[in-house]
Amino acid sequence: MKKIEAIIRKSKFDDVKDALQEINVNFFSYWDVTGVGNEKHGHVYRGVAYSTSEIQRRMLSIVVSDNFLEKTIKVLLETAYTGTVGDGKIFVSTIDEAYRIRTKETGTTSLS
Amino acid sequence: MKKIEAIIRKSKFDDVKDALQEINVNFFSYWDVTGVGNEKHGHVYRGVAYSTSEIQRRMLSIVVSDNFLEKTIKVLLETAYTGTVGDGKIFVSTIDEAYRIRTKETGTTSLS
Amino acid sequence: MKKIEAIIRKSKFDDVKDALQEINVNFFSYWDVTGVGNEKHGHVYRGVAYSTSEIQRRMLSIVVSDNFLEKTIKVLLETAYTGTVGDGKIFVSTIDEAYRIRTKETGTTSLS
Amino acid sequence: MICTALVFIMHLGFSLLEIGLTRAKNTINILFKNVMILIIGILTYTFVGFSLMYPGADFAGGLFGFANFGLLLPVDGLSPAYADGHYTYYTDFLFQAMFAATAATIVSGAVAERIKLSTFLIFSTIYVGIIYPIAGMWKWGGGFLDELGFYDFAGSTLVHSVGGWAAVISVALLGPRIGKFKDGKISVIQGHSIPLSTVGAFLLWFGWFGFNGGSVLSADPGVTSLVLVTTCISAAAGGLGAFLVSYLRYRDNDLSMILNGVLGGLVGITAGADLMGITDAFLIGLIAGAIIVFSVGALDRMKLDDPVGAISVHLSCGIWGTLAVGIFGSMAGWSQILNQLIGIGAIGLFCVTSSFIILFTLRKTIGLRVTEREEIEGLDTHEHGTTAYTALSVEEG
Amino acid sequence: MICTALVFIMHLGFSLLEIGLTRAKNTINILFKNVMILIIGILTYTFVGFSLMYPGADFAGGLFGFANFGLLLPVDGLSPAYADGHYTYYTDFLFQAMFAATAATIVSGAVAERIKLSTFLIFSTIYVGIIYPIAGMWKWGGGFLDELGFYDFAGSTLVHSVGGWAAVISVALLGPRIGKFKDGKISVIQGHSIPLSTVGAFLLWFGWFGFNGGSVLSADPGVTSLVLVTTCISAAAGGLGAFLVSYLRYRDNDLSMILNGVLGGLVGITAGADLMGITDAFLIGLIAGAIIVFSVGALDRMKLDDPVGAISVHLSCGIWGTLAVGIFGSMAGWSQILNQLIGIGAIGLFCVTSSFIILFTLRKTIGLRVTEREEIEGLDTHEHGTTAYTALSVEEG
Amino acid sequence: MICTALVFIMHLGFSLLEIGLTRAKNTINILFKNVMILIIGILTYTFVGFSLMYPGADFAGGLFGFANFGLLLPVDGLSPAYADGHYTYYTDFLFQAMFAATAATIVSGAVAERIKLSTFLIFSTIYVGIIYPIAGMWKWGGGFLDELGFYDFAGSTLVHSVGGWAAVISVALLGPRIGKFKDGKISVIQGHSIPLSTVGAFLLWFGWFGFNGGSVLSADPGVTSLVLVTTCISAAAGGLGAFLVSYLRYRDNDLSMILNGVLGGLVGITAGADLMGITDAFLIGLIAGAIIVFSVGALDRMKLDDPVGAISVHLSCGIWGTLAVGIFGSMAGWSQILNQLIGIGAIGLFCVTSSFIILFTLRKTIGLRVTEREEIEGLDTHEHGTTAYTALSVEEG
Ligand SMILES: Nc1ncnc2c1ncn2[C@@H]1O[C@H](COP(=O)(O)OP(=O)(O)O)[C@@H](O)[C@H]1O
Ligand SMILES: Nc1ncnc2c1ncn2[C@@H]1O[C@H](COP(=O)(O)OP(=O)(O)O)[C@@H](O)[C@H]1O
Ligand SMILES: Nc1ncnc2c1ncn2[C@@H]1O[C@H](COP(=O)(O)OP(=O)(O)O)[C@@H](O)[C@H]1O
Repeated sequence: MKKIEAIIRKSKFDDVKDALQEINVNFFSYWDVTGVGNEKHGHVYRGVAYSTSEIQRRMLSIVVSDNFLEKTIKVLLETAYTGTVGDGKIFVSTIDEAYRIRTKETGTTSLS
Repeated sequence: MKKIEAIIRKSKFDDVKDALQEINVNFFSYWDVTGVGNEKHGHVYRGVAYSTSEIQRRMLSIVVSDNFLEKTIKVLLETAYTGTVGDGKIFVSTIDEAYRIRTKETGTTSLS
Repeated sequence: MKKIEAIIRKSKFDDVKDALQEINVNFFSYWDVTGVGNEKHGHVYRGVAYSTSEIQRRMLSIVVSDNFLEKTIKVLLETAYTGTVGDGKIFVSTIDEAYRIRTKETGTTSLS
Repeated sequence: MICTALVFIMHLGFSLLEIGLTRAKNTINILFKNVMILIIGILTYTFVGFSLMYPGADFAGGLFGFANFGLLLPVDGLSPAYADGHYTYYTDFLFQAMFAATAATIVSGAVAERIKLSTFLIFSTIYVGIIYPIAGMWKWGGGFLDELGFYDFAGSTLVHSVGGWAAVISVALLGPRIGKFKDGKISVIQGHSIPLSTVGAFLLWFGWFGFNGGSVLSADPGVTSLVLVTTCISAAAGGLGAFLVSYLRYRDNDLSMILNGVLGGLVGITAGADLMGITDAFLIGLIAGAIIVFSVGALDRMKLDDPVGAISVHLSCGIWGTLAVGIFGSMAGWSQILNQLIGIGAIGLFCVTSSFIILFTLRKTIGLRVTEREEIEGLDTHEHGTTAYTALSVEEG
Repeated sequence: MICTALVFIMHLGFSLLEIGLTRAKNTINILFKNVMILIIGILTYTFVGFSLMYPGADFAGGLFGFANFGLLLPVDGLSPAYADGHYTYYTDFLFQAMFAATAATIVSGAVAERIKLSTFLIFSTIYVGIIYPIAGMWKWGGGFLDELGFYDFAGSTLVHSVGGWAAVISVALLGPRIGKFKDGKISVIQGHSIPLSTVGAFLLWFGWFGFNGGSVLSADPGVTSLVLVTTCISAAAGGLGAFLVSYLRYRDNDLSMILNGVLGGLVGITAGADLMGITDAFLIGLIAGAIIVFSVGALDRMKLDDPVGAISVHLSCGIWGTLAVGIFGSMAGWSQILNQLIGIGAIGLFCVTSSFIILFTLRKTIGLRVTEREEIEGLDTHEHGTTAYTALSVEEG
Repeated sequence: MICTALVFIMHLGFSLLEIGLTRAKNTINILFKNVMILIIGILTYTFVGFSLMYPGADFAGGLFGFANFGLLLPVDGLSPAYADGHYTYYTDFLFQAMFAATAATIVSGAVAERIKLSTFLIFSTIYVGIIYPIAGMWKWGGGFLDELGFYDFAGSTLVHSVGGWAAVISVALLGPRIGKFKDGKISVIQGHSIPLSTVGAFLLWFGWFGFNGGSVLSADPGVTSLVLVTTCISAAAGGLGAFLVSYLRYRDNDLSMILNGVLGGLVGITAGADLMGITDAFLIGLIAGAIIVFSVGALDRMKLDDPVGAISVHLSCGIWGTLAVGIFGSMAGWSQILNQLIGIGAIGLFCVTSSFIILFTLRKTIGLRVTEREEIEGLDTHEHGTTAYTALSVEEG
């Protein structure tokens, strides 16, 4: 099993969610993070112009079985894309074991 | 060392926390996430009935030494349980190294 | 590639960020978590004195290439340090793959 | 004079109600709009509107009249002799100026979260500066509706419907917010803070004491106290009506609906607050509350996206309240109903036409709507370069 | 009439104070309760309460009287001649109606976060519609306490204690919130927004200008101004008292305590606001502030869980204020103290008994408390199907 | 009397404006300060200030006079005969007491997020109890400035500049917040809630109806209505001015600047609200709005860190407003400008000197600033042991 952590634009979230739904990845958790990266935003506050690289992003954590990995990544890369700096990152890591609390199942069957 | 990520019902958090305390796992970090999964909630808002699968959950991140792993999982499976859809998941992954900033200790002694 | 998860004092965040910038680690994501650990805070609320170990922390998630790992850890250990209980933890784990959504690059070049 | 202050605070009420029922990413934009409306409203009314609305005997026709630019203090304007000992020229003006901005604020709620700031400000300026005073003059300025016998005590039609009609037209021309009607289904876009909305509704109710109470204009304690009682009972009944209907229909204790119901009751009683008895007021409010619930549902089905329920509250209940003058209370009767209908129709036609023309022109020129990207990412970031809330989480340790 | 509006806004003050001191998950529920109380309060008072409270000479006994259902405009009700040139029948009614709902709002605070919505609404209806007017009639309606010489200017006992007693009984019958007293230890359940509470307290203070100022009823400038000064000084002294005591006792600058102290000072002065001098008012407030701190602590130790301090503010300080009429100011004296004690006792007995009977009946029938699951997960999700705040974080990028 | 209540609510306005423009971690601290200032202000003014400010003919010199401790009811104080039939002694006192605390509240905004609570409270007590009344006495108490012909209707100088000068001095002595001027660059420290600030500004505007309206003191409807109109127009023009200038200069629709502009317009008109015509008021406001934008920029460049813009609003616009009395309206003329300048200078000198002495002494003794750690971690945790918002996220599932 793999954990996919995707850091995407908040404005792309709805599209990503719908696309994941279509490939039956309708189980994940998300929360909002602040991202530091290449993208910069210029602002003016009370007459002081400033630019910040701290931008609100949404972090999605999706644990999938190995054979779902590829297509999930593909969907993410496609739907979170705008082409401008700041589209975000996807990180993949390994999960040793998974449990569904309700049924005490383990392994890939516990994921969905 | 293992990292346990548990996604549980917020209403079960107090019970889980007390139970972890009893087995001396009184060090972890948590934050609130939105979960997408099997559970659905029906709502009415200004006359429009709708159902959403986005439900508030609490994410617990607990790094434990290998010999604590089993009993921590056991406690989590027991105390976060209600038996209805949406009880949540537990994911286990491997941690390569851990540091306590205050003492610069590494390894399992740095965990508690 | 390695993922560094650092749980630090919020009041140290600005220092840490500046120090990371100096070693060119200017890409990471962070969010606020509640930490349970050794540190306790005493409070009085409406005449009831109580002490809690639930303290606001900031979680930094930084994915770096293997040869950046050591110096990033070093900077974190130094700048997040105050010497009093509750300075926080650093956890390192392995990332299997990384993607930059904008360019579809993978591997270490996608990190910065 | 106190009433002026109370009507003033209604603008805060509107603003809070509106931001509470919309999303956090557009909060500053909405506040900005409302603050600017108030500023523009007061200033245009000073320089143009008041003279258009109350041209005085010398300049008025039945349909249109204009006294002069700016304010011109009449001979005895500074002493209460101006109005038979009741109030002064300036008191009169300021009270009216506070009313004026209301019409635009109503529109603001309906078009929230997608209209271009500049477009909206231009529209408001024209509407508050010219359209509203002309419509108002037809009745309050002694125009043809007044002669006809049309009755509108404090503006169910002259203020609320005037705003409401413009709201309908702009919502229709603008289209719904992205995501509101997905694949033909009605989605829910929740407001971000019910407490703020509740505060807003309370302040509106509070301000309405001034709105209706002050409209007695004479400060005659008898009539004023009656007006306040009918106002209050109708508001309460409106809340009750909305509660009952929405509970029976949806099995849901929906606070935002009750708040809309209270406002509906307030709008409903406004046309005849000085004519009604206790039971009349109760019934008017109760029905207004029910109308709200049905109207909100109907607008959704018509794919008119009104985030805060402004059309239901101000237009539907405004019409109902105006009609109610012919149904309940001391003026009831078929001929009055007819008069009321003529008034509603005339004002409606005028407002619909004029706001259509203005908005259509604006659409062809500078455009009505923000870009899709701006809408999705939030107007605050794009038009104001900042966000309403930063770092709500509190630092510790 | 203005005072009516000010008293009205106190309801907003109560609501905000209450949601600020409770948890976010129950916010809508609390707002819903408070809005409904206001609506129900106004309506029942219209149809039943006012006649019960002011039966007038023809219908009254010393203990109980009833004029008629609904409002019946007396012959000269619309002119100020109704009350010797001071105010009209309707002004009088509306002002009283705003008071009535207060009694239930006080209870609302104490039972927050665990009472069943329907139960609470039924209880409020009965309490506001019947119990409160009967108690009020004993004094203000010319009943036996009035004949006795009991003095309560604006309701330390008649409004605040009436609410406070019901609060004690309901808290006792309901039991504490889950988690408040764990393993015999007192836990802390923090409110979710101190700023909202502060706004609430300010609005209450603001409204109190109307509450006490309006209770002069005659609008005599001399007495009214004195009343406002004593009210204000006592409020400030209440805040100071609470600050000093809580600082000395707990070494803590606790804002919520100071806010309670201010309210305590306000409640304390209410019974004798027109009798006191500057120093009297200062002392009454100071002591009220101190009482608050001790009372909050004592209730906790008695395992009575009152999330917002309603009992301390309204009951403890209500009693203190009523007694203070016999201790300070122009009516001071042993016989007056006795009269005050009789009044406190009579009203207390009546309220305790009646609210016990009502609540006990409700407990046996539909139940008082929500289920454990509902309480833990929050009343908003369960009773209202939504939450107060959504997505506070702001979208960008 | 109503005006007193309106001025009272301004304190809530100040508090909200201030917490909205500062960070969440210091919210309770700021609210605490503001509540305590109000309490202390009312009490010290009762016992010392009023007698210092209005010593009455028997005790006054041109520079300094003192009647007696506490309030001493004059012979006819309870009847309106006290002031030729216009208001009573107590009304007068309470209205003035509400003003007094304002001066300290202004300072509070400027020193927010870094001053020690105890230091600030001591400073406020002295400033409100002694300095403010002495300065006020020079003009309103019949002192030498009054004899000179200096004019200040409702306190552009006597209230706002008095606060503003103290704000400058304390900001200079305190130094900027950590992180405001990093490596010689001006950083941005955003406030945490624009909506709260907007509510604050609205309430201030609302309260200003009472502030200026009440300062007519005679309740003469002619003058009062004029005053309200000029006040309102100047406020709107202030907002417009700030909007135009900040848009042209920074291409930014900055709401917080507009809010400051509105307040600037209000402060600007305060000195001559009863002397100006419509156009005068408009120009005064417009210029005040422009001044705000430049002043905020200038202070930043001078490395004076004023989180809420208090100095720009109250001092810059206070001076402007006082001068404007000599430039616009019925008193305009070179000799009046001179008189105004003398007044501004005299009061400025006095306030600067006295606040420097007090603050310098405090710095040497108990210290002005919290420790660096406290500042970074937030004053709420350290001085109040709690945080303003807990668990804003709402529980479900
Ligand atoms: N190495 C990293 N570790 C963790 N988060 C990262 C890392 N690099 C980028 N991010 C996240 O991805 C977001 C987008 O990255 P950014 O560099 O701005 O754009 P792009 O990916 O288009 O070059 C950042 O705001 C940050 O949240
Ligand atoms: N594969 C997954 N990856 C990440 N989070 C998951 C995953 N599956 C479930 N979750 C989280 O667990 C929560 C509960 O899961 P759900 O499917 O609703 O119930 P159950 O586990 O009882 O079948 C979800 O709301 C989501 O937050
Ligand atoms: N094993 C763990 N897993 C996850 N988070 C941890 C763990 N141990 C500590 N933490 C986090 O680190 C923070 C600081 O730890 P604490 O024990 O209080 O201080 P110290 O590290 O100085 O002993 C905690 O508040 C918690 O958020």
